[in-house]
Amino acid sequence: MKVEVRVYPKEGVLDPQGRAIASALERLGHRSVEEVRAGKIFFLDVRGDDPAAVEAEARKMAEELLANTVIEGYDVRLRTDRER
Amino acid sequence: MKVEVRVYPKEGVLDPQGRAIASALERLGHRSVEEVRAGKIFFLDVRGDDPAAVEAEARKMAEELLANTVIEGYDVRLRTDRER
Amino acid sequence: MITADLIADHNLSHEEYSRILEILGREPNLVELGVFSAMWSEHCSYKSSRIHLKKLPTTGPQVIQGPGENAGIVDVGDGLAVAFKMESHNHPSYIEPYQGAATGVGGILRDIFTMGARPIASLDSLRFGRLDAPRMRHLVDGVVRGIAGYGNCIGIPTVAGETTFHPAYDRNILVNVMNVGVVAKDRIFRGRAEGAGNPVIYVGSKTGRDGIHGATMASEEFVGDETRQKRPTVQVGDPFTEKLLMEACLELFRTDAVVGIQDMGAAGLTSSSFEMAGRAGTGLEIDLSKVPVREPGMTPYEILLSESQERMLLVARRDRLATVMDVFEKWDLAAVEIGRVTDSGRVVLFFEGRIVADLPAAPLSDRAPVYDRPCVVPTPLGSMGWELLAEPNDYGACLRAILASPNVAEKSWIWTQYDHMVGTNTVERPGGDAALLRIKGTRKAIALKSDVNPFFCACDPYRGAAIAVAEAARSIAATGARPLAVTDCLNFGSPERPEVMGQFEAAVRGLADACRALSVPVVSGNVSFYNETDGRAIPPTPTVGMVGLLEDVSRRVGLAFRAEGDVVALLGENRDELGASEFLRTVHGRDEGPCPEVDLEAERSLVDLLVRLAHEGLVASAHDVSDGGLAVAVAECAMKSGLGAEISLDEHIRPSGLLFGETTGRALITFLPGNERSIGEAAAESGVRFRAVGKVGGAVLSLRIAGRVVVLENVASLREIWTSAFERAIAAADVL
Amino acid sequence: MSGKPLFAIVVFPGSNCDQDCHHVATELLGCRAEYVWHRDTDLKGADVVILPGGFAYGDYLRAGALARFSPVMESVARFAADGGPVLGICNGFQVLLEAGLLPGAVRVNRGLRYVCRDVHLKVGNSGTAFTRLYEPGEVVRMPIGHMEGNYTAPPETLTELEYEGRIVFRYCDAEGRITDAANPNGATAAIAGISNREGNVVGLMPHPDRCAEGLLGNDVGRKMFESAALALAES
Ligand SMILES: Nc1ncnc2c1ncn2[C@@H]1O[C@H](COP(=O)(O)OP(=O)(O)O)[C@@H](O)[C@H]1O
Ligand SMILES: [Mg+2]
Repeated sequence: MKVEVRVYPKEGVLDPQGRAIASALERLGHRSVEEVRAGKIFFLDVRGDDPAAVEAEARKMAEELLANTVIEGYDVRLRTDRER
Repeated sequence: MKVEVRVYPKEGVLDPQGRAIASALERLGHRSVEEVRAGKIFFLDVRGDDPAAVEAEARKMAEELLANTVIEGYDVRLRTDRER
Repeated sequence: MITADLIADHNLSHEEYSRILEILGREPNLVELGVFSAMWSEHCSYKSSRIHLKKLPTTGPQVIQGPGENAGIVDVGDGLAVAFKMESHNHPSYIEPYQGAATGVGGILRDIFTMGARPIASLDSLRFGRLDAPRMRHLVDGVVRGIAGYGNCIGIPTVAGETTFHPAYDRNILVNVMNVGVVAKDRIFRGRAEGAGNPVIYVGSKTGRDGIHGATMASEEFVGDETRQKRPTVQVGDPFTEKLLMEACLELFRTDAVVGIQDMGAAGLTSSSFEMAGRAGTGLEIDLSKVPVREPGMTPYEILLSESQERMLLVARRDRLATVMDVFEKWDLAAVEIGRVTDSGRVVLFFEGRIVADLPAAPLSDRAPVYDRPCVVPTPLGSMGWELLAEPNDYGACLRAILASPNVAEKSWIWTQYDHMVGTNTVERPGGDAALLRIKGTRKAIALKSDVNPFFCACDPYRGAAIAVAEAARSIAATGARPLAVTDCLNFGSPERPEVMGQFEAAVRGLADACRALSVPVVSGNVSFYNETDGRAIPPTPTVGMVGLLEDVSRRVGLAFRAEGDVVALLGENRDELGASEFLRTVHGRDEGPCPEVDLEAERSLVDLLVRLAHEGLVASAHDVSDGGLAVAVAECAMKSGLGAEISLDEHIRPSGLLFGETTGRALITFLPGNERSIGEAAAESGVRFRAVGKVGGAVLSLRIAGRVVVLENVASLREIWTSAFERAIAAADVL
Repeated sequence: MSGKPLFAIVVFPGSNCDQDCHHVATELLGCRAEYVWHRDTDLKGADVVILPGGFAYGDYLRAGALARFSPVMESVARFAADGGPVLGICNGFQVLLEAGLLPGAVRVNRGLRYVCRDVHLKVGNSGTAFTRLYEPGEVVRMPIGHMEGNYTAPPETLTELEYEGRIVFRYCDAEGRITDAANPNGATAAIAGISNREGNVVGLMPHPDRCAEGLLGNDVGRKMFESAALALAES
């Protein structure tokens, strides 16, 4: 199964990368950009056919490794095969 | 409007980070993980109310800055307010 | 069935193809054609450059390993030797600057540690176009990030380099990286597949489809929209895997298990296997189905020609195979026995039980084509009338302008992005003349410098090349070290054009004469042709990388002024030479000749003198005079120290020429007043013109000519200009 | 304790400064030092444990994120819990943070670039196992070399660190002023190094191992290693 784990800076945690990108976009003339938050996304191929179980496992991976929960939040999505 | 730009290594392009994460997950006992590809995700707040226009602009930003199109692919999604 | 199109696709001429038929006595199959194509590419075979490279001096008492191996090696005493080499990654860096530069670092590192040496420093020699040229800021930013990303991660300091901007690099940037390692004289390894029956081991990253035909790509000029066209060959570097490879190999070299080893660089598995067998006069049997692959359905052709990074081919003693596997296992590296050494003199490749190629090893290199391509002797570019220009009325303003020009401005924006301290050997950090690295466990240090002035080479390739050697030697001698040997990276346009070939021939002669005069043999090097786009070639750019030896690191000399009251003196002759100078370009916007003269005997005397003065502890500081001329050299000594100076010159030369001319063979030294006599005597003995020109002191730099003050500048404000100009020029690149 | 103290230098795949730290402990301090491979769990009876700088696991994912799972880290945690002196330098600091042996986290530098240069530091706590030879408030110059040194922590943690005097080093200018201009990476409260409550675990982004001998132009970092050695000699 294909799982997506998205990791992003927690609300209130300053995001230096997002800021730099925002001002860069500004400089490139994209005036309509108000804010940018930069995160990471992991595309996992996980063996298993019980969606609930796979999702639970993915959460565990995010919790213990993929995200640094001191400053980052995360969410997990199973991808249906129709997507990308 | 909230826009998500997801950037990921193109097919066939080596993804050392993804590989390192996969083997780490393996060592942590997540045996069911078959592959990991590591990408970036950008959460943009863009002024404007014409979805088509905003999406087009976001694509432009991805082409110009957010993705290195020589080795990375990207996709753009407008987020409805119900999501996170 | 090999068609004419196939042959053309493989960049093989008809003569070359007939030679293949003659060597094989039959038609090659597609895999074999691919092998010939890669091995006989300009990049691997040096077919256009070989006859000229023969002219370079390559021997000397200090030389342990000359050209022909993965790297050159020189003796530095105490049972130690230094391995070094420079290589280009120009085309890939133009297509994808980060990965191109990063994999360039990775490649040259492998050349060093495969010799058994532990890499201790890298140098990067960078040539860019105008900062406002399309993509140029992106290229500068990406290249610097790429070198940093790879070098910092693997933990090898980048301690020196050069950065030049010239319009002729707008569409062909140059990224030359040099690496230097230290090895025990009796623990040197070579790329030889010896001992029939010994196992052939593949270790490192899996083989992917990336970089297939990179070697042939480095042998083609760009046409039209090169970035799009060349995309498929982009390779991604994995410095972490290379770090593991490096540590594992160095650990293995401490055992007796390794017979021979070579990295898979250009033309990947093909060149490594054929060269290892060729050098040893043996043969190999390799089963390509055993090669670890990254993508499904890879053909033998792709496996053989892939240029995936971070891979090594190793021949081990049969009875020590277990040791080898244990060490690689310890370092989490996948190692596979993919074949064995034979005494057949042939390389036989299997795939899924079938023979897919069966070729004689030696002829692929020995009988590679050699071309004596037509040369048009370059006519040196002279003056276009700058002598008639009016003298500027504000020399201080000229100095400030030159200090702010990207070519002269301090490059700390670059080197602060490089870890230049890891390894704790960096005694002289970037920003000096040459970098100095102490060798732990000895009192010694080695001095490292890369140099070439493309503006000089554009006017006169012969002189430009000779001056590059002279300037590198001078910068090394300024630290007190004695120049030992040279590596080079010869960047030129298409060898198929007689003008370019003529530049090449002249530049190589220039290198040869200068290296002979200064007794610095060339022990390794690299040629990069086809640096041109739509028929417009780069200026001849023979980058010189030099290594020097300082017997006693406590005798080192820096370029910064040391103390108030020290005497400032000039060594060497001043001449009225403003041709090809930063002054003409920056102040008058004119890029014209002639290239300054070079007197190699005088250069040698100067080098010997600088080394002697340092050894006798007579000088407090020394700095070679180069880009920007005397005024810039003095300013650099001042800005680095915060101390001012009062300098008085008196010469029958136009003031601008005296201040900013880039006449060769000169250095600035400072010393305690008490040492003036002994220094004067030493200079006289070595026939170097010596005269005291001023005193160190205060916070102001004042330059007089014939009693009249021509420059009066506050050192702090000069420093502000010099240190901030580059970052300001680049600022717009500061995006991601 | 047999004579000179024994330093254990942990080696992760990707550690780069292990030999630099070994050189300081043995050649410069005349102590004994042993490398401890990340898969081992035996600290070889070490008196001091050093987590050196580098790019453990290539810093992939996050600096220190993958290294914290190495078997050796359990022994290091136990050693620290028993009061043993543990020093994390640069990448070693990042590992200590990821492993939870020190609080907080680092983000990418605010300039989004790797920075290698000298900075000035103000000693905030000269009572830890590694800073006893510095004066409180002393200003020292040390090199940094990192891409992810932008330290931060939840507000309550920051207050706690502040209140308990556990901010060991702060970035400052040559005169000791804590200014934004003197902050090389954007770290919250200009924090360059912190300690645990007991003061036996210290982590910092700067590199004392790169300024421990005059030949390199600066030997102020040597005191950090000497502090630990001294503490043991006394105990
Ligand atoms: N790309 C670079 N990487 C590292 N160091 C550099 C780079 N470019 C310039 N430098 C350093 O800046 C200093 C001046 O460079 P350069 O002007 O070429 O010296 P010189 O004029 O003596 O040849 C040298 O110490 C050199 O090592
Ligand atoms: Mg130069």
